[in-house]
Amino acid sequence: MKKFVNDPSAVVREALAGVAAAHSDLRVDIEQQIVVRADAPRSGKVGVLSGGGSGHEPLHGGFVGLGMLDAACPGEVFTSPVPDQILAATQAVDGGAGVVHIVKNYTGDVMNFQMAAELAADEGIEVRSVLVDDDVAVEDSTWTAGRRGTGATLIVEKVTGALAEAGAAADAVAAAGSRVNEQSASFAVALTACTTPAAGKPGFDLPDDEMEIGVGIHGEPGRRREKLRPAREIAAMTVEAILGAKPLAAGSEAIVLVNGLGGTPLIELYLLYGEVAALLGKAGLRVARNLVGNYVTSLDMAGMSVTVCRADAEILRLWDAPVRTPALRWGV
Amino acid sequence: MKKFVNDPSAVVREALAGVAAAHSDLRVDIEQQIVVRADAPRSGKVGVLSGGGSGHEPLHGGFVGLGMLDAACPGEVFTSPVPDQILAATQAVDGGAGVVHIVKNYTGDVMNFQMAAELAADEGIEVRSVLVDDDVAVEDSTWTAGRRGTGATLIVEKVTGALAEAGAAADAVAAAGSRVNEQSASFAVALTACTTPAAGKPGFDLPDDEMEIGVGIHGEPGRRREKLRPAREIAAMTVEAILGAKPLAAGSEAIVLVNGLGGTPLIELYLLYGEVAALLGKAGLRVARNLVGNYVTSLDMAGMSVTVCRADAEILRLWDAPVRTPALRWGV
Amino acid sequence: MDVALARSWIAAIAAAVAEQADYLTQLDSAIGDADHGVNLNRGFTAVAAALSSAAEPAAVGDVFVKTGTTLVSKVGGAAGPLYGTAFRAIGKALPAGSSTVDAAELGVALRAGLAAVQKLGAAVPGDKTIVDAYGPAVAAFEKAAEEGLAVAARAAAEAAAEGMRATIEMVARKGRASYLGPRSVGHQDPGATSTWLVFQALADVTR
Amino acid sequence: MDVALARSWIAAIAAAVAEQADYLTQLDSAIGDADHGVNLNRGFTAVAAALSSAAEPAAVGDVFVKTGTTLVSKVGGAAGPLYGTAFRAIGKALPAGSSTVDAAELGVALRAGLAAVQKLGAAVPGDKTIVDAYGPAVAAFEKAAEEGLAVAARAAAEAAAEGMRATIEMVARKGRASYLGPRSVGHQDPGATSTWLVFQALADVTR
Ligand SMILES: Nc1ncnc2c1ncn2[C@@H]1O[C@H](COP(=O)(O)OP(=O)(O)O)[C@@H](O)[C@H]1O
Ligand SMILES: Nc1ncnc2c1ncn2[C@@H]1O[C@H](COP(=O)(O)OP(=O)(O)O)[C@@H](O)[C@H]1O
Ligand SMILES: [Mg+2]
Ligand SMILES: [Mg+2]
Ligand SMILES: [Mg+2]
Ligand SMILES: [Mg+2]
Repeated sequence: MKKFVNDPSAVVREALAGVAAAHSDLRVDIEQQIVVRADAPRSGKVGVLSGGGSGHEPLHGGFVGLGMLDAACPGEVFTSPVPDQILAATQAVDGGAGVVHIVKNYTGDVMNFQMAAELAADEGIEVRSVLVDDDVAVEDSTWTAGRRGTGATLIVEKVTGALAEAGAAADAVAAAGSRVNEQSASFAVALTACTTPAAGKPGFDLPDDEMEIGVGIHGEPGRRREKLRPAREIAAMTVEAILGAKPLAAGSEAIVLVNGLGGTPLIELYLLYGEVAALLGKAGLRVARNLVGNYVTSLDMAGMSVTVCRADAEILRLWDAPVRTPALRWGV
Repeated sequence: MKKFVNDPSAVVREALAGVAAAHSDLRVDIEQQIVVRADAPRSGKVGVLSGGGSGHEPLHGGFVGLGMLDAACPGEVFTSPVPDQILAATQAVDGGAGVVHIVKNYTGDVMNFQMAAELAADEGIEVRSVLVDDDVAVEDSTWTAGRRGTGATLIVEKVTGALAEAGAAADAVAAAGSRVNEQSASFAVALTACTTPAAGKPGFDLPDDEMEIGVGIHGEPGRRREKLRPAREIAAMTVEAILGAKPLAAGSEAIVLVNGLGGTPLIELYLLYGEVAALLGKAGLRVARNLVGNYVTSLDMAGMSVTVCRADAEILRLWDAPVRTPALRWGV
Repeated sequence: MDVALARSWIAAIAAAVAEQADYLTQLDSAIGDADHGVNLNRGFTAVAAALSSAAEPAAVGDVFVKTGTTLVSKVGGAAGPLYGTAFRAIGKALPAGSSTVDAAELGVALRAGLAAVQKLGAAVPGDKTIVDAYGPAVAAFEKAAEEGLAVAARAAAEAAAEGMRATIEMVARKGRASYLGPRSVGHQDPGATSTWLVFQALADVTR
Repeated sequence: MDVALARSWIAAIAAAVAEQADYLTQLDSAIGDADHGVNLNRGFTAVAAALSSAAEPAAVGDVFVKTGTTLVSKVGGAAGPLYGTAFRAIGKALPAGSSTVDAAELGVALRAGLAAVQKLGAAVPGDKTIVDAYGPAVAAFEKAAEEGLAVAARAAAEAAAEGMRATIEMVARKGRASYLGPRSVGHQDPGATSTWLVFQALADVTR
């Protein structure tokens, strides 16, 4: 296995040690595996907390800081955090105004956050949850686990974080997060599988001329496999899937994320962004804001996802609000 | 070949189209292949320009903006830009106070920039050049091409850009850049080779349990090949090579960059940063500032480089100065 | 089953999970995220440590509650809450304070564990989950309970194995494998497989 | 050599470079950055276009100056300035305005091209570069010049081939291959190889 690691089972803790060394404005509890804003808890401010399996960096630890998350609780690689850990993070950011949990829709994440919310309630902390399920590669259904949470998580975290920073109440913060989620759709394509440190080998084999369509961010295979095609056609397929699945009305404004899954170089992501922006323009959407880079990753997977969020004036205002985190920074 | 591209020979231009679509505060000339700050040229301000082969994104185009580069001229993948192109960029940022070229020490880059500087002189534009040659994996010698320019380029660009923004004269800007270069050392290790779109296959084969030590950022093999070792030992070897090659005196402050070569996930880079910071601390250096991420890349190569720059108060002040570019942003 | 036997069961599960960790992870790699074996192994290693460091519990139920609580706080993912809640429910359904329980009582408790899993995860038979091995196992255990613990345990293990194998042909509707839709067919469910290990361990220690 | 022959030579180089582009890139992949064939092919494609679109130049020298100027502005990397400067120097060293040049005059011009390459790149023989094929080629050309262009060109091509093969054993001291130090031994230099193509093309069109 080709990785810069010492002991596969210590990767998350050792990476957190690096985060602690690198970012003096974060408080990192390596044992509990939580990353907290140095000034948390802020009395009267709603705490915004997110978490999930590791391996998606900079999500979530890289988004802790002014104007975004108050804390992140990274689980083991691709494994949701455990209730105790989430509770500890919840307590660390509780300023008396309640805490909002941002939870990606995976069975494990949902159950562990649910248990943590119950434990927090026992401690007198009010928790609101925002469930993110933006990945339209998966069909929505009450009979299944439903859609996965992927790229839109970043937008939900940015918008809720900005609203909480501005002093909004927990209900309003959670409602804004849910609104962003409802108005967002994502779709991903992979060119290679990723390798978890524990497994030590790629999750699946993909011939040199094939791609996986509709993958998630956990190294799982996608919905189907196809022959590799030019970037332009992949972009078209992606945009079509997104616009086909959610009513992102023509004439509206959008925040667009062209996201690398970890192993795809920026030059390809920009090339894709050019294609995606042109296609969305043709469909009548105005791209008001964009982000191109590796933000919601799947370890070393070569691949990309596109997220489109229909954005009204409030969402754009919150998106533009100052943010100072390791991975996202503007206005301060 | 597993890449999101359309036509291998059009990758750079098509990626520039994406850059143009994504960043409204940059002016992109796709035909000439130059990226320029929207407000350039600024009368009386020294223009700071950098360029080199593509494939190292976000270097250099991602560092164009307030407080850093005024323009970048990306060549084809791993191929230095041509004199006409560099001249066009030089003219685009000439505000009458001269232009500083930041040139990484590669035969091709040096010659093409040299020719462009001569053409610029013919047009009455004074050009100063800062040569970056920080890669201590290569031995320094007047009989060879000398050391390569790698990670320190980012620090040179940041510091010169800040100084030019503050209104300094061309000589002072160039001198500061050269000082950063002299006080910087870098060393890189790769776990895989990279694949250029034109070649379509990896530059070299590397068995699953081996690494290349002392690689550059152009997919070339390194100085030697060894069995893969734990991250801790790789970090130690890297820090040793850096401290052994340049007198970065104990007791001084440093800017440290732990940089991914494109295919290495952030979780590994943070893990490495933890190791590197501890080792530098033991050696008596105080890490005053750091950057962890993919900044000076080699397409999809899995690997990392460490750059240490001994930083005095002036360098730190210029490092901290406001910057607003696609890939580096703070203070504004 | 007395306290010692309860502890042996848990120890046997821990040993089986450790031995089969790579296999479980490999199954999870095909239709999930390649961590099921790693997760359970981390959890049961912690359980084994917790049980051996703590004073001998007075009641059989306490062994299982402790097991479940430890799993919840160490495993994460889907398996942590599901197995954790199951063992906590099993422990709590046993007669409070009893230092021995009979097969019928254990059958009731196992049924309570299944109910807890289904309440938490909302999976029904045929969804290609833990439930597809756990459900048949409990039914077989209950049916054979009057023939004694050893017989009931062996029947449960066999039924779990059969349920596990039946997941191969199922289209997943819960858990990560559900994202694959029809592509999940042809792969054995990792969670159903670890459930079989749990019941096989019971058969082994009661033999 | 008249203007038409000069153009044929450049056309033959362009054809050879196009045909051998993958091979050149492959050589550059072993000890460089895998772009030499791509770079030269882009350059000579542009040269061919420039020469065919422009009006027939009046002088032989103009063909080479145009070739060099186009290479400088299209190739980039090390090869662009080096080959570009070489052809510009060759063109400028030929008698101004002459529509035909003899072998001796061409020999002088080729020597001027070599000098320009060495002035720009500072490589000396043995550094594992273009110079190691170009140097022997010019020397052989000069020596055979009085026997006429065809003979001189053939001698130059043979010497270039020998010089090219000799680079295999050299440790690179210039260009990217120098970063590999001793690991550059055992690989033929891409630039020396393309230089051989240049002289072989001359031999082919003058045969
Ligand atoms: N809703 C559910 N009910 C019952 N079992 C489930 C459910 N969702 C998932 N599982 C089981 O969990 C197993 C995966 O566990 P694990 O890999 O540890 O967690 P994760 O899916 O979070 O990575 C699946 O094989 C499946 O048997
Ligand atoms: N200083 C030099 N003098 C002469 N030839 C050189 C010099 N440096 C490099 N070369 C030649 O250039 C070739 C590489 O050209 P190319 O791959 O196009 O450029 P780059 O090295 O910039 O990628 C080498 O094989 C070598 O023959
Ligand atoms: Mg998991
Ligand atoms: Mg090159
Ligand atoms: Mg799993
Ligand atoms: Mg090259």
